[in-house]
Amino acid sequence: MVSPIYIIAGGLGAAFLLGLLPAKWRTFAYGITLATLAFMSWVAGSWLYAFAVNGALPVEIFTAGTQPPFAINLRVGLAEAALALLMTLTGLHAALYMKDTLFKQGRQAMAILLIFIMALCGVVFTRDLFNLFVFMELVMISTGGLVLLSSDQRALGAGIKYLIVSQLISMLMLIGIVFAYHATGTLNIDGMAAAHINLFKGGSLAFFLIFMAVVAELKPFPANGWGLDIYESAHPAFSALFSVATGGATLYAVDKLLLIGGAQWLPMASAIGIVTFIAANLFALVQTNDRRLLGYSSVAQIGLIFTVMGQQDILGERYYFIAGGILLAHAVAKAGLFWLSGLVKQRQLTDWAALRSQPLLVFAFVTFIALLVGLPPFPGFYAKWDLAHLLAADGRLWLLGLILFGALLEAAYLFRWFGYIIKREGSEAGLALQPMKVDATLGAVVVAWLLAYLWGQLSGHGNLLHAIPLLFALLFLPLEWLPAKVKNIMAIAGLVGWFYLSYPSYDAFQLIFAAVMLPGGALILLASFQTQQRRVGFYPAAMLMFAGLSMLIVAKGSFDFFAAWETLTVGSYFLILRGKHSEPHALSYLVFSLGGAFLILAGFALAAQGVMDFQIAALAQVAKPFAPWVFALLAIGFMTKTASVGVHIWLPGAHAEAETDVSPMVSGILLKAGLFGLFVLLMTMGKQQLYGVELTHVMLWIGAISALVGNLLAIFQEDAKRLLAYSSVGQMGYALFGLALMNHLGWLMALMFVINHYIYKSMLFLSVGGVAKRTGTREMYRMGGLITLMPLSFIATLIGIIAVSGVPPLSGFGGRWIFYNAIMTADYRLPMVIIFLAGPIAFLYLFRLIHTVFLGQLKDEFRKIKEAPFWIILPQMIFVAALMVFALVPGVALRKVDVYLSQFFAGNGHLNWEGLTISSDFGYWNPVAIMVIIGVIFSTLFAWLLFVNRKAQPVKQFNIVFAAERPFRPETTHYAWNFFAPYRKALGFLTQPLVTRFWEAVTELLHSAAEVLRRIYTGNGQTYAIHLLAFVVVVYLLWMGGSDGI
Amino acid sequence: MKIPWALLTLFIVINYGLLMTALVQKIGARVGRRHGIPIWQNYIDLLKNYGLRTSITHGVMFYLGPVFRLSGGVGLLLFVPSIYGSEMFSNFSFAGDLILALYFVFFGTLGMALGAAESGHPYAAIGITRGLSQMTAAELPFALAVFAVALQYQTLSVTDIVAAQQGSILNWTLFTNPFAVAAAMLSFLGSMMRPPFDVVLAPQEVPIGPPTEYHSSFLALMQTNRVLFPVAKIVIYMNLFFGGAANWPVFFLKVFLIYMVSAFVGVVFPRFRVEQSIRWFLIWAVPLGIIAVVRV
Amino acid sequence: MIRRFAVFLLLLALGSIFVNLLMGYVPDSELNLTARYYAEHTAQDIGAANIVTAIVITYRGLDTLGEVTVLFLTATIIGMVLSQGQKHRALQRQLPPSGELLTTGSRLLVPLILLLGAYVFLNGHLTPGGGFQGGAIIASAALLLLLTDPLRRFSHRLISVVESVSGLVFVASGVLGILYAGGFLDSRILSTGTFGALFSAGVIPVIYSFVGLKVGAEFTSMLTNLAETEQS
Amino acid sequence: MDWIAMGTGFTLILMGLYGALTNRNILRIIVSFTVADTGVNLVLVAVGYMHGRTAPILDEAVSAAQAVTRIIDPVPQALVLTAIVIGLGVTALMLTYAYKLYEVKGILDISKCKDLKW
Amino acid sequence: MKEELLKRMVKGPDGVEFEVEPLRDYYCEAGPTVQTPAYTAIIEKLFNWARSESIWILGFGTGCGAIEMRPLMTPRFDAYRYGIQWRPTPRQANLFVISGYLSTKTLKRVIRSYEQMQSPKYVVGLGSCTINGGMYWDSYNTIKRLDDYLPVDLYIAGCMPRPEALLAGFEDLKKLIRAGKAEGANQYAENFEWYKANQKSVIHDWDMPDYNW
Repeated sequence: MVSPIYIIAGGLGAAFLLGLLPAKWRTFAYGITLATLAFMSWVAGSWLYAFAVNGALPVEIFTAGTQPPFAINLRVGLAEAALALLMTLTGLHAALYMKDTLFKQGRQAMAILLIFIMALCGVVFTRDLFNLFVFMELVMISTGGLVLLSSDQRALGAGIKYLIVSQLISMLMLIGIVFAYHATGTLNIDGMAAAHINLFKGGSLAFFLIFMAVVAELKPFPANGWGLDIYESAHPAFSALFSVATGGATLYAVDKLLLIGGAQWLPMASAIGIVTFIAANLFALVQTNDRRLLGYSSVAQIGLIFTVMGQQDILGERYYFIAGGILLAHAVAKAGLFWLSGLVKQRQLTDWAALRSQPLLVFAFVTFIALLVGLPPFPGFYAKWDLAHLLAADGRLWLLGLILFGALLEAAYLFRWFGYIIKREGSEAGLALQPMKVDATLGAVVVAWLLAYLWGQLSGHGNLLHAIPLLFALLFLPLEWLPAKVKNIMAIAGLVGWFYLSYPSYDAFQLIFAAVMLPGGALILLASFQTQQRRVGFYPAAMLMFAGLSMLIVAKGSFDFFAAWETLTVGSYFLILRGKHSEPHALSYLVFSLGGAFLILAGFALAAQGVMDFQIAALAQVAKPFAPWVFALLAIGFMTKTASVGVHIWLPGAHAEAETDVSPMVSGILLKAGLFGLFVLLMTMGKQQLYGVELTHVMLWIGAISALVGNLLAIFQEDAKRLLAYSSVGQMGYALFGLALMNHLGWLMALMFVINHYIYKSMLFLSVGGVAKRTGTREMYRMGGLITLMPLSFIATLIGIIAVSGVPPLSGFGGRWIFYNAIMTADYRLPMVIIFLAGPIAFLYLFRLIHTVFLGQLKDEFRKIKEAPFWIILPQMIFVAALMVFALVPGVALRKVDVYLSQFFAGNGHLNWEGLTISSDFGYWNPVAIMVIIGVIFSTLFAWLLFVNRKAQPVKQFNIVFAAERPFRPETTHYAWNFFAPYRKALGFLTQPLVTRFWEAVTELLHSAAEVLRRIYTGNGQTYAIHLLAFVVVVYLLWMGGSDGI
Repeated sequence: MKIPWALLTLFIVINYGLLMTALVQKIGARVGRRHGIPIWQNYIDLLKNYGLRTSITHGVMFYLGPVFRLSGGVGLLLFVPSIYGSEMFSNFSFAGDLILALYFVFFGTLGMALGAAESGHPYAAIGITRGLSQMTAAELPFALAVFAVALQYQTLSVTDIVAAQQGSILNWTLFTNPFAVAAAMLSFLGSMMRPPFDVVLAPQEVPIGPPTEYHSSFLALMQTNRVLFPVAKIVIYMNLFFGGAANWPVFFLKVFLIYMVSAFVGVVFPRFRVEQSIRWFLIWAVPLGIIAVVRV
Repeated sequence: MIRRFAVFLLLLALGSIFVNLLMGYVPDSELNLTARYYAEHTAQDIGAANIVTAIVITYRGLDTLGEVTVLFLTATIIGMVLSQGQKHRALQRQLPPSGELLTTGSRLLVPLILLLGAYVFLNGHLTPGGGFQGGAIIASAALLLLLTDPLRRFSHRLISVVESVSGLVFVASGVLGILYAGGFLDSRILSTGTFGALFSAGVIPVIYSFVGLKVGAEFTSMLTNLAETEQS
Repeated sequence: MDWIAMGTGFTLILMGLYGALTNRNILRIIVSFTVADTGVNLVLVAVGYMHGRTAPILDEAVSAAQAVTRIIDPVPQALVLTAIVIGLGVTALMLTYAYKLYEVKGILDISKCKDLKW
Repeated sequence: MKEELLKRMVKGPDGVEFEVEPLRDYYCEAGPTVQTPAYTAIIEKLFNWARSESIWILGFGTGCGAIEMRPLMTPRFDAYRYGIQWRPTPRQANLFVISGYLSTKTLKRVIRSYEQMQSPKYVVGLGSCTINGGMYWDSYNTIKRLDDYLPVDLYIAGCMPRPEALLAGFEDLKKLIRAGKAEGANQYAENFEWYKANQKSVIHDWDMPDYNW
């Protein structure tokens, strides 16, 4: 082992050595630089290995052969070694990345870079306050030099702003240090910590100044304009260093300072951190320049870590796990993103669409934003989980809420950016690819996944990367080169196989969901056979969603549940984003879903009260003051997925714009995840009261109103898929209503809806999707009369709408029958009014769907249209068969689960399944008999009519009586546009887009606030200095009340 | 063994429907001081329509429309017991469940809508939009009333509900739950396609709406349903609200009287536009239904 | 105006922080722990008469190394920045001749200044002064020369070699400290010698000499670089 | 007596800062910062000062044995040396920047250097 | 020929162009066929009786005589008691009353409506104008002899004939029907060419298929 001091000595020595070299020996100088950085990395790495794996004790380095506090000492432990490795590695990559620039600028630039990295390591290692100052000054000055490596002329301005501010910072720090020294008689950090600086007269104030000075380096809001300018104008590789290495080192310096200050400074750290986190994320919302956005994001992330630091009093042993997780995630991601930005020629976010031509780079981008947002399986996810739990356990709910809010903002702009990449115009010409730069970026991706694995191992919750479904989904990434058909076979085999393997372990309730999600998903995937070529991106996304779903069903602990939840959310987001015009809708889906997920996280955290391996089943034991809140949080979280009214606005666009075979997946299957969550919630927590209000009653209302609003909106849609999407809102409203009834049959009905809705909505989406594929439009009024051309699609739609409408004898009626039996025992009746109103409205949109698409007048351009492709028709026909079977013998699916549900409602109201008859306390129902009777009547009459009209003359579309005239053209004869005009006159006021307007107002408010507030960054360096000064003064006044702190 | 009896019920009801409809039409004519159609006119019309020599077809769904329609009527009749306490005329009420009947009402509506739409005629589509729109509002008070009654008797079996109303006339739901009955009867007006709720069939504006292309035996089938369906529907009302019928004479009387309610209203009121009728139901009938549901 | 007022208010608030510091300041009557240790142990441990020098070079040697690096860094940056852009452009205007007095005076003074500088850094461990002061003095000679003849050129190569070698020596002596003494930057790799003698206090005089050279070279480099901007 | 030096130092800092924050010319800002730096250094030195003692140099006047009672605190003196050098480095760097800025953009007015904002 | 009936090239959603010929693609091209009585005599008699007792008139007033039809619905005349009703759509009507003069412009609509009625179907010419043009015998704009264009089963002469005359005429029509003599639809089918030629000779802008189903 080489002493860590050689990291510093080596760096410094090499820097001096570079000065000796003749200016021409650039390659040699570059070689030395790389070698030195590599050496530094190796030393740091070897120590990290020693600490982490061999459990070595932290090393103390005494300089001058004298014990501290009389001489400067350095300490290297696990955290220091990790940070040093991070910084040196980033430095090494930066050197590789900046090869061109370094060659151009010569050995001097290389020396500066070396000193920069060395100084950062010094900041991390040193245990002496003044020495810290020296190293920080070195960092500042070398930053001033490295900024100039940029080819952007504006960097000069940024640099001088930075220098002005750093002058102020160093003054504050010097004054603070000398007074702190005076107070404690030492400059050693540990010594000061032992001396309890706050007890000395003036000590607090001195510490305050030091603290403020170092915190200012963290770029707290609003004293951070200079930092943003640097991010925007500096060389991307340096921006990466500035964000990752400087940020990390300064954070560590703050951490050391907090050791001196003690616990009383922690709240301030949190306060500054969270304000910065939220403000920076808010401002990032309105950024269009990529690097500035990354700058804001960096500021935000550092703010978040600072917040976490402020919470170290309650984080205990998880502190380093959490803070480290976020820091490393931030570091790798930000470095990667900055490096990526160097590959993109133009600076607008939309210009990143050029990246699309390189799937590997897109994957890199996804990895990085997933890292930043903290999605599974990356470290931020584990950190977020632990943090939330510990905060909630201590009652710091406001902070938790703010953190989650900020994270949501961050997710919003990052994924919006991703949307630009995938959806906007862009060509390969927008890229400036260089092997070295690409390699550096991909290196970051590798590190990201390694970190994900590492954090999974450390988490104590089980490593997500050990989950077979997830691995299976990830397996598709390296297999992207295969043709889609092969991958499709694999995917189907995977789904069915996993179901087969897991089948014995499911209970009756899980089995229903599993059957819908796994074999059900495989069935829909049959439709994917019709796609050609490789279909890059589809299978990883789809399988990620299915992986999430399959993990969700069997999750026992809240962590597994939540991880599965986020996995499926992300997977489905990627799926939805694939649609042609789905960019805004996918984004709103993601934002709502993540918002919901965060509520779920908060709910679990609140419920767990610090217990990390919280079992879902234990929700039942949550104590009184928390229980209703937990219930509310979880319920709202799940309801965002079922698209209940209020949070439904993402659904129509997301489902409608998705690809033909994706719509049924996200509608037929994905929505059930929300229902599953609600089921689990109600099974464990049951009824809860908040301020005397029965929460299940609130859910009843929400369910009923969702049903009404969904159905009402559906009838006014012109877009067939949007119509179906709104219909899903309504149907999920029914299911929610059934659940909230809190009785046996209500739940059974909800389960029946799970199956029914899956079958008929998948079928309808496929059918409509097939039609849309053939006609090239989704506007129903442009179709019409397709029945003869697409008979099979028509049959699927016909059966589908009969089933949806709940008319006997198809399976929809079973749902209605159970529903009526269920409401008989409900103790709260008013919402039924709305549900009853919603019911018949379904007829309106269903009729509209089949009429305007398949019946009515055929248009000229569709005269030669062919039936939908075989692979789209096949699953539809299977669904038709399944629907018939389920209509005839619902017991096959429901019988067992009916018994299963009895355990929740003792002896109350389960069904009797005798032979083919199903009876409840109130009535009975024999699907087979009904089917037979209706079938006999129907076929008799049909045969009779056919016989009577055996000689009927078939006529064509214009052979209609038209008030003694003839129709003009099919377009004018097809009654389809604004189909339910009278209805709009009567009840149209109910369809006012209040919810949409509300969310738009929220978005608008956030954006305008950001737009206005960010104007504080005037670009004037002096103003920035004033900001800093004002920041110090305001914090002083707020925190210390103007006193000297004694 | 039920099948012949069921067919008998069907036969009785169709004949009764043909005659009663004609009678009601005659009564309506008398209100207008006309003599009115002969009482057998419905039979003759039916016969004539079957006897037409030509017919045209717009496609498969064109056939299915009337078939759905009449199946709906026949099925509805057969799923509800006609005569209380009679083994023979209880039809297929082993499935005589209230919910089944409620939803089966829509079977014909939906099928008819499909058939009419297949004709490709815009007027048919316009008529259907009106009909369906109006139906959504008109069915609501009825659904509420049914829910109230089911709650009141704690059963969803029509037979049980009738049984509970036996004994005295005061046991009828009409007296035990007047709000529900009031709501249901208002809804009844809306579902009978008589004024003021008959804009669906506006005879000249959209030449009689949905069936504008129907003729010959197609029309005959629909005519059959037109006499059968109201009776079937009234049977439900009778069973739920007016004590059911223990024998055929009572059956005939009660059905006639209930039918007359809509006839009475129909001859004195002008026509509502669709949105007007929707509002009317929501403002006048639904509150009654809500009161009924809440009071039980 | 508003800006001025805002700045004034802010400084008032900052001033109040300072006033608080000032009010809370009580001068020590005794040396504190650290200072006492230095007072008591420097002489025998390090052998330097000038305690400040002992602290600067040995006890807080890492600071000083950093400090030297700061200078090196600044000089490097200046060199890098100013070397880019227009090089060796012909002088565009005629400079007025520097006076006779200045020319002659500097001829006399420059050797003396250099000598003084060397003295100051060589005796840094004994008397007030040291490498930085000495280096600054040496650089002032360069400044004088530049004033005399603004077009005078110093060898960049020489300067950078001096800089680098000095830096390397500093680092190397630090590393030697690990190998042969108590730790990094321990000055006792040479014997501490006789207290008060020129060659005492271990490697301090050597380091300080190199620091002096380095500082002198760096200052000169900065001056030269800045002076060269006059060309344009 | 002690606080006069310290007070002067603080006053210098405030004066320097006022100059730095109100002058637009970068060169003036740099000069102002130099003033403020001097103030900081003065404060630093003042903190170590102890009334009636002498410089921490051992010679005939102050023997090693008496040092504890005779010398002032040497640490701030060491610190101030570093601080001065660093201040000088930063000043030089700023000057370079100012020069470069003038060369590239032809301005020395900080308020005109606003091409990066928001 | 109207523009919307002309052949045109249309581009499908898959980009392939093809031809659309409205008259061929939108309309059934089959001609009318003679419908012989399909059943045994007695049943045919029964049907004829039913047809005669259930006469549904197409509610299409083609000329000024239409005003004489309205009173038939009133309490004073009350045609309903004779099994006579009005239907708004030709599909359901059996009887077409050509009420008075028939302008050539209306003739086109009349032909279309007549052809859309289901057989057996009857035509009654109301008033002198349908017989010989009446007072408009020399008009440039009316047809003179209805019989040249449609197979008329019965004329009710007069200008205008009173509602009573109409009732009497309907009774006569009933007799014709019962006697099996009201086979205008078959007559039309048999002499289709002749009728068409006559029709086309007066309707110059013939823009519909030859037979309107």
